[in-house]
Amino acid sequence: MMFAAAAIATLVTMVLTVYRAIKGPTVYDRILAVNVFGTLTVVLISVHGFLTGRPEFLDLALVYALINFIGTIAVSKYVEYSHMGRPSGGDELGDI
Amino acid sequence: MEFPGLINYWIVVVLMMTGFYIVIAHNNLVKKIVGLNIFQVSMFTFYITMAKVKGGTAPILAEGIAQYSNPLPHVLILTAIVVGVATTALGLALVVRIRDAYGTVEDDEIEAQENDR
Amino acid sequence: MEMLLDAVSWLLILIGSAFLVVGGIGIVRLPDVFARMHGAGIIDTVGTCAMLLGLMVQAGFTIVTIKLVLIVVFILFTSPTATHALARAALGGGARPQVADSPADADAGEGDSPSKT
Amino acid sequence: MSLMVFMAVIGFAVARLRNLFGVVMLTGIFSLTSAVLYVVLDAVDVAFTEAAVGAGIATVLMLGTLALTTSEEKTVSDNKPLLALLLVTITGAVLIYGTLDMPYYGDPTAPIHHHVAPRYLMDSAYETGLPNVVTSVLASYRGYDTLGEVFVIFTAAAGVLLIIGRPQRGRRRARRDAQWDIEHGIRKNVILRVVSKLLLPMILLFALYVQWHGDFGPGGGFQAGVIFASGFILYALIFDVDLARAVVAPRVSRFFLALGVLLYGGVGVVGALLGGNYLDYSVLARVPTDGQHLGILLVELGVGLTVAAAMITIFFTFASQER
Repeated sequence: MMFAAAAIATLVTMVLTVYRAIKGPTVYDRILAVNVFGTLTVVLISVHGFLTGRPEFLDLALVYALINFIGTIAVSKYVEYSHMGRPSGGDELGDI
Repeated sequence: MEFPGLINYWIVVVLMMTGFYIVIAHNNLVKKIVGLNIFQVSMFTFYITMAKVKGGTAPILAEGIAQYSNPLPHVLILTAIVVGVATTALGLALVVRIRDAYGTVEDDEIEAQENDR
Repeated sequence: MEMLLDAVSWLLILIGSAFLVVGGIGIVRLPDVFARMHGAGIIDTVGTCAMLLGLMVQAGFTIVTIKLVLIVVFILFTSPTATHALARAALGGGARPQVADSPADADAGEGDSPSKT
Repeated sequence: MSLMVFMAVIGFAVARLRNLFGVVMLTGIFSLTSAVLYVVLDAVDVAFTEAAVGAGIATVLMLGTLALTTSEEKTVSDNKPLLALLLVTITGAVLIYGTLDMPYYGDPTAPIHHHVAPRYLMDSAYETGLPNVVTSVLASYRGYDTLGEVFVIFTAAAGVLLIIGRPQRGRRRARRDAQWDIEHGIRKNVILRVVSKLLLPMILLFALYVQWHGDFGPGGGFQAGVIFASGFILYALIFDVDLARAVVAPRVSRFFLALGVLLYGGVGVVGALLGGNYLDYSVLARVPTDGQHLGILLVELGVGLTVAAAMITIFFTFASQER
């Protein structure tokens, strides 16, 4: 019951985040949304473990806690320094 | 949860259609690879939904659990995911190479250049 | 004792859920990236931590709790860092924080203001 | 609940028709969602793999390609979409017609659950002595399959090397860029540097944990390899690709790439020499269960080595491209 409530709250937040990821408007909003979505995934996986009564699969959530970071860093780096070594017209950040 | 029992397959089909559509209708090669990825994920989901048994849990044996989901599709898909990313990398490498050779990654522009020769 | 633990974890999970949803609304409703980061911050810190703390109370002293602690620690390390990197990228990429009265303030605060505290 | 996640998946899938950068971001979310979905559907190991792959490597590779090509898609051309739409709709309709004969979701009497799966579930505990059925099926019962997959990964890495891995031109420019990077780039960012230094050993340690714990919980060679490679990718991202290449020389990663496959095949050969079938580990030790343990451990190590080396090789090849 308690876990179900938690899962539903997480899902609702996920939906909100996804709305932001799809809507944009800038590329940074999307990165932010993906980052938050990763955190929410961690929460949801943990909660689901308790919900089904087998909470020993938290390794998965641990992976996300560690690895999700890499994606965000990569994106930020790419966006921030993509003008480097790009011959022409590279300065636009590639988002409408 | 008590939905018509086939809806998961339909969703997989819709997902697959999306991927397929992207592969055919878009000219950008990177986008095509993304489409292939979606297609691939839809297949993965298909296998995994087939493996699910109602009332079962993850196939890691433990005391006092009688019903497990089917482990075989899990094995197949587990390896397929890693292989998938490797082949995606190969495809992306090809795209990069094509960009070097033609200066564009748009399918129709490449075709136009080919025809000009 | 059992009752007390249950009540505590209920409370924590409810707090966590509330903050998650509030953060989500913030992400949707706030006007620009920098403002939205506040919503993300709420989700990443208070929401997640309260939620996982509630789970910890449920789990008791087992390996599960240790893993949950690790998860909390990692999230507390990574997500502010990621947000920081993102804020830098956004500033470098030309996005400017929306400021209520004068746009000059925005220029003055450029550079290191998001990185410190 | 699974349905809701499903719905979300479609949501993005439709919303995918966008600019390439947004597409990559959405792919990230897509992969996160599918991982949750796999957890809900009890496929913990699969979700683990998806987590390791989708969150880090896939995104990074896509971005690498975008950086090397273009991040803007040209507008879709004129009359093609209609035709494509028609084709896709027909295919979808046919497939949906096909699903009408499928067993219902979660039906325990579905044929798939009655062929070999019961044997794996019932007997693997006695035959291999491992609680994680997925691992024992992966490494022991269906060892040939996995060997094939490892070969595919090996080949893919080799292919990437062949296609874009030639010695780069314009070294001087690369060095100048590196200089620029040191002065202005991401390396100046103290926060990032400190945090990733803290995180890096954790990631590598965790990868090793996943590798050796894979027999008992979710995890195994594939996941561990990807996580291990992610650690190096993080290093290369924060510091410098050249620096990272100095840590793991291309020669080294290529060596391990081959070594993993060799180890896998070698275990099979040793088994064959000791009188068993190829990839039958029961003969490796006096007690068959111990032999299985040893064999699975070695095979998983081989898989882990190959996957890690392949991912590192692929990433470095992409990252050190000149354009």
